[in-house]
Amino acid sequence: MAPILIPLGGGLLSFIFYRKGFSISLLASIVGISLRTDGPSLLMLLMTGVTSITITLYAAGYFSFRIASPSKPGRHERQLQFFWPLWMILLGSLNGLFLAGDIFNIYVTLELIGLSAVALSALSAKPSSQIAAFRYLLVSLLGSLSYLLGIAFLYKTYALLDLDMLRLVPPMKGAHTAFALMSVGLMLKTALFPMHFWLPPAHANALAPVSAILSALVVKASFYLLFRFWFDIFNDLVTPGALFVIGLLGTGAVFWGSIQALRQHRMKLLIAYSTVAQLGYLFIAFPLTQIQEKLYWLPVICMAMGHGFAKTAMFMASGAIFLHVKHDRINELTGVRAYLPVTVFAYTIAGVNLMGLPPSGGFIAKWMLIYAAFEMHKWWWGIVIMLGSLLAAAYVYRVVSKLYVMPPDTIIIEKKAHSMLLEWPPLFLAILSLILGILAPYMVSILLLSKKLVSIGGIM
Amino acid sequence: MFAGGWLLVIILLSSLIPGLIIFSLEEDRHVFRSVLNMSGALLKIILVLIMDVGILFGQSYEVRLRLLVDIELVLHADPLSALFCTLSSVLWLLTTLYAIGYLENSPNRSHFFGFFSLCVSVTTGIALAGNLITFLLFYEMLTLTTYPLIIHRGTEQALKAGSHYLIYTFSGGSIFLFSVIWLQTLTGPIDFMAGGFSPALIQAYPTQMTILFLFLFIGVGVKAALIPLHGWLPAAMIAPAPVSALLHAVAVVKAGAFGIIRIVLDVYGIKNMQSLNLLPILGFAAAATILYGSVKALQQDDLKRRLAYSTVSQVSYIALGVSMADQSAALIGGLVHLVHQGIMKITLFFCAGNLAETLGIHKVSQMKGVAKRMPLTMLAFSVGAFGMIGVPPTAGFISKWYLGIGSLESQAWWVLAVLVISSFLNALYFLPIIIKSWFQERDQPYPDEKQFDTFETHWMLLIPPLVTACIILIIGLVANSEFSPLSWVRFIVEDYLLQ
Amino acid sequence: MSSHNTYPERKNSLALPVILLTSGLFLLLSYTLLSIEQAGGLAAQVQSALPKSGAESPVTAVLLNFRGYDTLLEVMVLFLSILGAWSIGRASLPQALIKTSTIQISCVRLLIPLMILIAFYLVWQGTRFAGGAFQGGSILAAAGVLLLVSDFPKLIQIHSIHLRLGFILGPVTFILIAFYCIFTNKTFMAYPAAIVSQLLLFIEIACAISIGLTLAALFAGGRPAQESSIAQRKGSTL
Amino acid sequence: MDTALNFYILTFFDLTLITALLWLAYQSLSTDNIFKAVILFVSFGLLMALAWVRLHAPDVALAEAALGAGLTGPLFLAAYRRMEKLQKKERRLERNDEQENDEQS
Amino acid sequence: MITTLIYSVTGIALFCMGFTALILCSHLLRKILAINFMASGVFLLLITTAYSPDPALLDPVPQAMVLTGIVVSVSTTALALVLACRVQETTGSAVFKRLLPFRKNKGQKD
Repeated sequence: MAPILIPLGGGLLSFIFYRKGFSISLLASIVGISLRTDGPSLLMLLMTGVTSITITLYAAGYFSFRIASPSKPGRHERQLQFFWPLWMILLGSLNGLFLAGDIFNIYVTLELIGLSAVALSALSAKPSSQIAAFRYLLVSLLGSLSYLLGIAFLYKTYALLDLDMLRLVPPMKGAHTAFALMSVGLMLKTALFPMHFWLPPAHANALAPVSAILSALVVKASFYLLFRFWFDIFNDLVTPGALFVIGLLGTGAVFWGSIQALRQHRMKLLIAYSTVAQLGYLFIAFPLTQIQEKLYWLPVICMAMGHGFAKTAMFMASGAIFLHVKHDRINELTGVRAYLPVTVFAYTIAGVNLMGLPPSGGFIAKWMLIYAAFEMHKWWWGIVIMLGSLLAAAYVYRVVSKLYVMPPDTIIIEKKAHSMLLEWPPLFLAILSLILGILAPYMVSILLLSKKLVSIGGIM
Repeated sequence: MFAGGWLLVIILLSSLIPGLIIFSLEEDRHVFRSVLNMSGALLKIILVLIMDVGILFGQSYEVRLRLLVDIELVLHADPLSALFCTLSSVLWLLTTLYAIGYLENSPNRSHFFGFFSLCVSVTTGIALAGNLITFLLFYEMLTLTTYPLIIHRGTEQALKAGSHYLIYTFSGGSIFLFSVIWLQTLTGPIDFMAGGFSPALIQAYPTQMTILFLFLFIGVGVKAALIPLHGWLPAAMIAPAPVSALLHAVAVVKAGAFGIIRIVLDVYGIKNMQSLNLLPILGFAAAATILYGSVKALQQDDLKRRLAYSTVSQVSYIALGVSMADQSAALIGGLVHLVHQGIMKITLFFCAGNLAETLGIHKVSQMKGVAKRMPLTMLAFSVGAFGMIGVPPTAGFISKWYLGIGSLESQAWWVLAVLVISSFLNALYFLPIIIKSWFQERDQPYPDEKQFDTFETHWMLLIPPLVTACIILIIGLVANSEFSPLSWVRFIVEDYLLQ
Repeated sequence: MSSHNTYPERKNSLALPVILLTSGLFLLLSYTLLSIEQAGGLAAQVQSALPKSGAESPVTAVLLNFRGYDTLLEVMVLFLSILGAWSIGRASLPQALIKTSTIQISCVRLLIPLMILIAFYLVWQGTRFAGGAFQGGSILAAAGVLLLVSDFPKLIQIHSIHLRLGFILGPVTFILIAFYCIFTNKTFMAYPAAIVSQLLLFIEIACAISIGLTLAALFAGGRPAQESSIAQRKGSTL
Repeated sequence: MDTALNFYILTFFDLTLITALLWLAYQSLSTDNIFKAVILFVSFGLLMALAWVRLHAPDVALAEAALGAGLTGPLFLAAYRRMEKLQKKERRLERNDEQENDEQS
Repeated sequence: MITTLIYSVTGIALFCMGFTALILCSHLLRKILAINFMASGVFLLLITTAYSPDPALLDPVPQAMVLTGIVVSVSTTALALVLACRVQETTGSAVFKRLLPFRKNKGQKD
């Protein structure tokens, strides 16, 4: 597949070029499509970039490890063969999504992301993963269609597709419907409780690098859009009641996801449910976002980045453990520390980030959210966030406590070659997620930088 | 930022970097690890002493790292932090020496010493924290770094103790975080400063401030093991002896007590505490804990558990002293107990560890006649125990004396009664041990005896308790000299009472 | 045999609430629709920019020029579907959909060139009137499907590398030309005015070929048999 | 007069067309027979192309006829055939071997 | 105007019909069909925004969007069909009990 990979990967990675603001359209008119970049999208690109490099390294290690110890000859070669192009397209379309400045363009990019994510999650040959992938595909299509219907209504109302133009239009009849349809579509793709049902099986049954990609990047992409629509583009349409409902759903996600995570017997399912819970926080941020504050993006971006890094690290670590132990049943993971110390350490640090302990990105986010909750006299959201952190601590502890036990009869499994690439990328990401709080000033400066760069090309 | 500010960072790094290096060491690099550990500890002591001298001469140390507009990490050295910092660095040196001897030939030493060093860095961080956020940061990190130490043995029981510990401390931590943020929405960013925030705020939000204090108090009270939040401490006794020594004497418990001091003196300020009428609440909680801990200690047969309950009781003397913060004598007594209790308790734990390691003795009832086998260890133990009871001329006497004077000055007769009763209880649970070991004949073989050539036990296990025992006597005897903890505490208290 | 055709849906307890829900949705959406005052649309803008676009049909102009980036991504979606299909499973042609006979084969032999001709005509005249890469491509695909179901013996022996090159032909041409524009016009996908119509035609032809191949391959439903045998050989040597 | 008549004829045509469309969609989705459903879908696609022509969208009409009906239909049929074949194999296996059931769960 | 209206209402009706079927039907192929009908509905709605009795005022942008949409929907359908076959192949069944897998597929398989 290399002949396809090289031009395609090259072509798609070239999306990164757009950062310099090449205009896509020939004519500087509103018919054209424009790519835009600003602080939040730059940060999301940054996160995608860092995560993707690490995932790529890890995937290289992962597949060579699997191929070196074949259980079914040919299977892993096939997976490897298709993993790279799919992953490259996914990466390219993610970057494309963060740069998109046109709602229909976003639809096509969403489809690209959805299809490549589905194909990736179907790579694992397990029957359960096929079912999960099919369900994922249906949900993804349903979400896109709902979004497209929203576009139809929006176009009927305004005859505009450009995001920056849409930001300026006054609210009109029909816009609310369009906005609701688009939001529901995106929420479905972001797996907001109770529309999360497809996520845990799809994420838990995929190959380890794929789970990392899905959890860290794919759901974040649609969340990013959702947040942008709600607070950046269509802020006039947002009502306090809607925000409250979103917050409630987020609360539901936090509790339901955490409790389900506590009930799982498999490590990967636990991590997948914790994604549901962590996404809940992102939605609790909705009623706590004060648009008049300049930095309203900061808590969600911090949370998304921190969670992205940490979750990637966790899935990678669980993958490494799975490759060595051949299962991921939590109760039988004792003694792993003896031969995978770095992995276990990475998992622990990533867990610390999920709990939101300082100085992780999650801490900064939770701090800002609770602070906002008090300032807006909605302190109950603060309590929800704190309880959620405690639950997170509980499910992280469930795994970590097993990993740190060293029964006297631990059999030391010999480390195999390629382990470097399996062990160090997760540690890198875990540490990054831990010190994200310290990097917050830089994130702030990037966010502020945005205001100077808004919208390149398109409208003149 | 002052040029001296970097000293604080270096102090933190002096144990952090050895810790990180130790993590990556192979298990059998025994010598290198020990050298690294000891040199880190020595370096830290030297740096801390330099800082102390600087503070004495009025030098100010501060580093700031601004994360966001309202989130700022501040390292700041004032006399109070110097006190805690010096205590932890001196005791770290001794504990490291002890731990090297104690864990000889046991598995996972890299892991252990790595977390051990991190734990000390974090404790120093707590000492040097310049505002509540930084304090919170290190406070939560302390939980994380001590947890692996508690479950170091990896047994079912250790895990259970560990999960107890986490449940308590994380709940406390959450409440703490919650209330810190709440406080900050009311007061804006606040640094630790003698006198606390402006009294105008108290007038503006009296109820919220009272509730907040209770929340904060619960948050730090978990680590300070105030009843009913003390449940984790006796359970955590499952950890290896150096860990218990460190947990009880320096790190966790003291972090909680230190937190109480900071909140009362530097966040709320004595005047605000008085106007909110909160000091008696603190006093009652402390008194109840003192009595409860002593009674429970009396009932324990397991030596380490008895010591643990004794810690529950003794740490609350600090809170008791702080609760009478308007009287300089009481405040002096409370603060100086931070140091005295640390040194005395670590001595006791060292000795208990020696008994367990050398003779296999874990229970009080097995201790008949051990002083003949291990005279030096039991000598140190006796000094520590007398200190706890408050017999002159030990350090413990000094603290209790000042506390007593304070209670007389503030005419809080019930405090005096608590002091007397608890000293009596202390005597009740320590004296039998001393009598048994020195004056009774051995009637059964030792459960698990090991022989050593020159001394009664390994020299590395013997030196630390002897040194600390000497310190107990010295700081008791020369309490009035210029370099004793007592005069340092006076130096601190002057500062606060000037406000 | 016909019994296999039927999959009667079971009675579903959710049926009533779901139908109520969707009816509500229908009423709501229709009501909104009635209340919308429709905006003017972009016809005028497109018309004014049309002369510079290199295409006479406004739809083609929008598709390939003004919103060419969307179309590029759309071609990628198509490529992705074949990539996904190949990654999921091996091809298994539903054989004997039509009984292969000599009459059929000669018919096919006649039809195929005709279809290819029609396809390219559609592509070519797509710049002026209805039609274009997708319509032409699908005619090509229909030809491919016809070949597949007629069981042409040589078809099986097409090496997968040729197929793969065929799939990427469209997107790669598109991307390359878009990049070429960076050198001439300093902007991605801003075609130089002098040769814009030629470039568009070039893109359309390349895309049509890729689309046709891709759709025909999708009909086959998976990667060719030799694809997996290569992998297996690799696996056994490693 | 002429335009009015034209209008009525067109509206009548429109109404017939959408009735047919909706009826086909309903039938396709509610019939028990999958094969029939697919055939109905193809005819739906062809009528849809007619609707596109009616709405002055010849490009879309061509695409719908070629892609929507011309290719999606065969795709469905091919998939349907393959699934049916698998189903038959499955049944044969089921008859021979009960263990096959365990893997499903 | 009336033309636009009846066609767009038809589009919405198709969308809702497909949505109902997507949730209620359990056979995979029918789910894919349902998705296709939904897509047709949306396209119909989009095209009606472009419609004008006067050919000069026809808006080409929605038409281009629908063209893109049709290709996307064919691609997704093709992938979905392949995946459906694969599901049948590996699990032996092409029928989901329902779209929402409450208490299903959470087994502790490796």
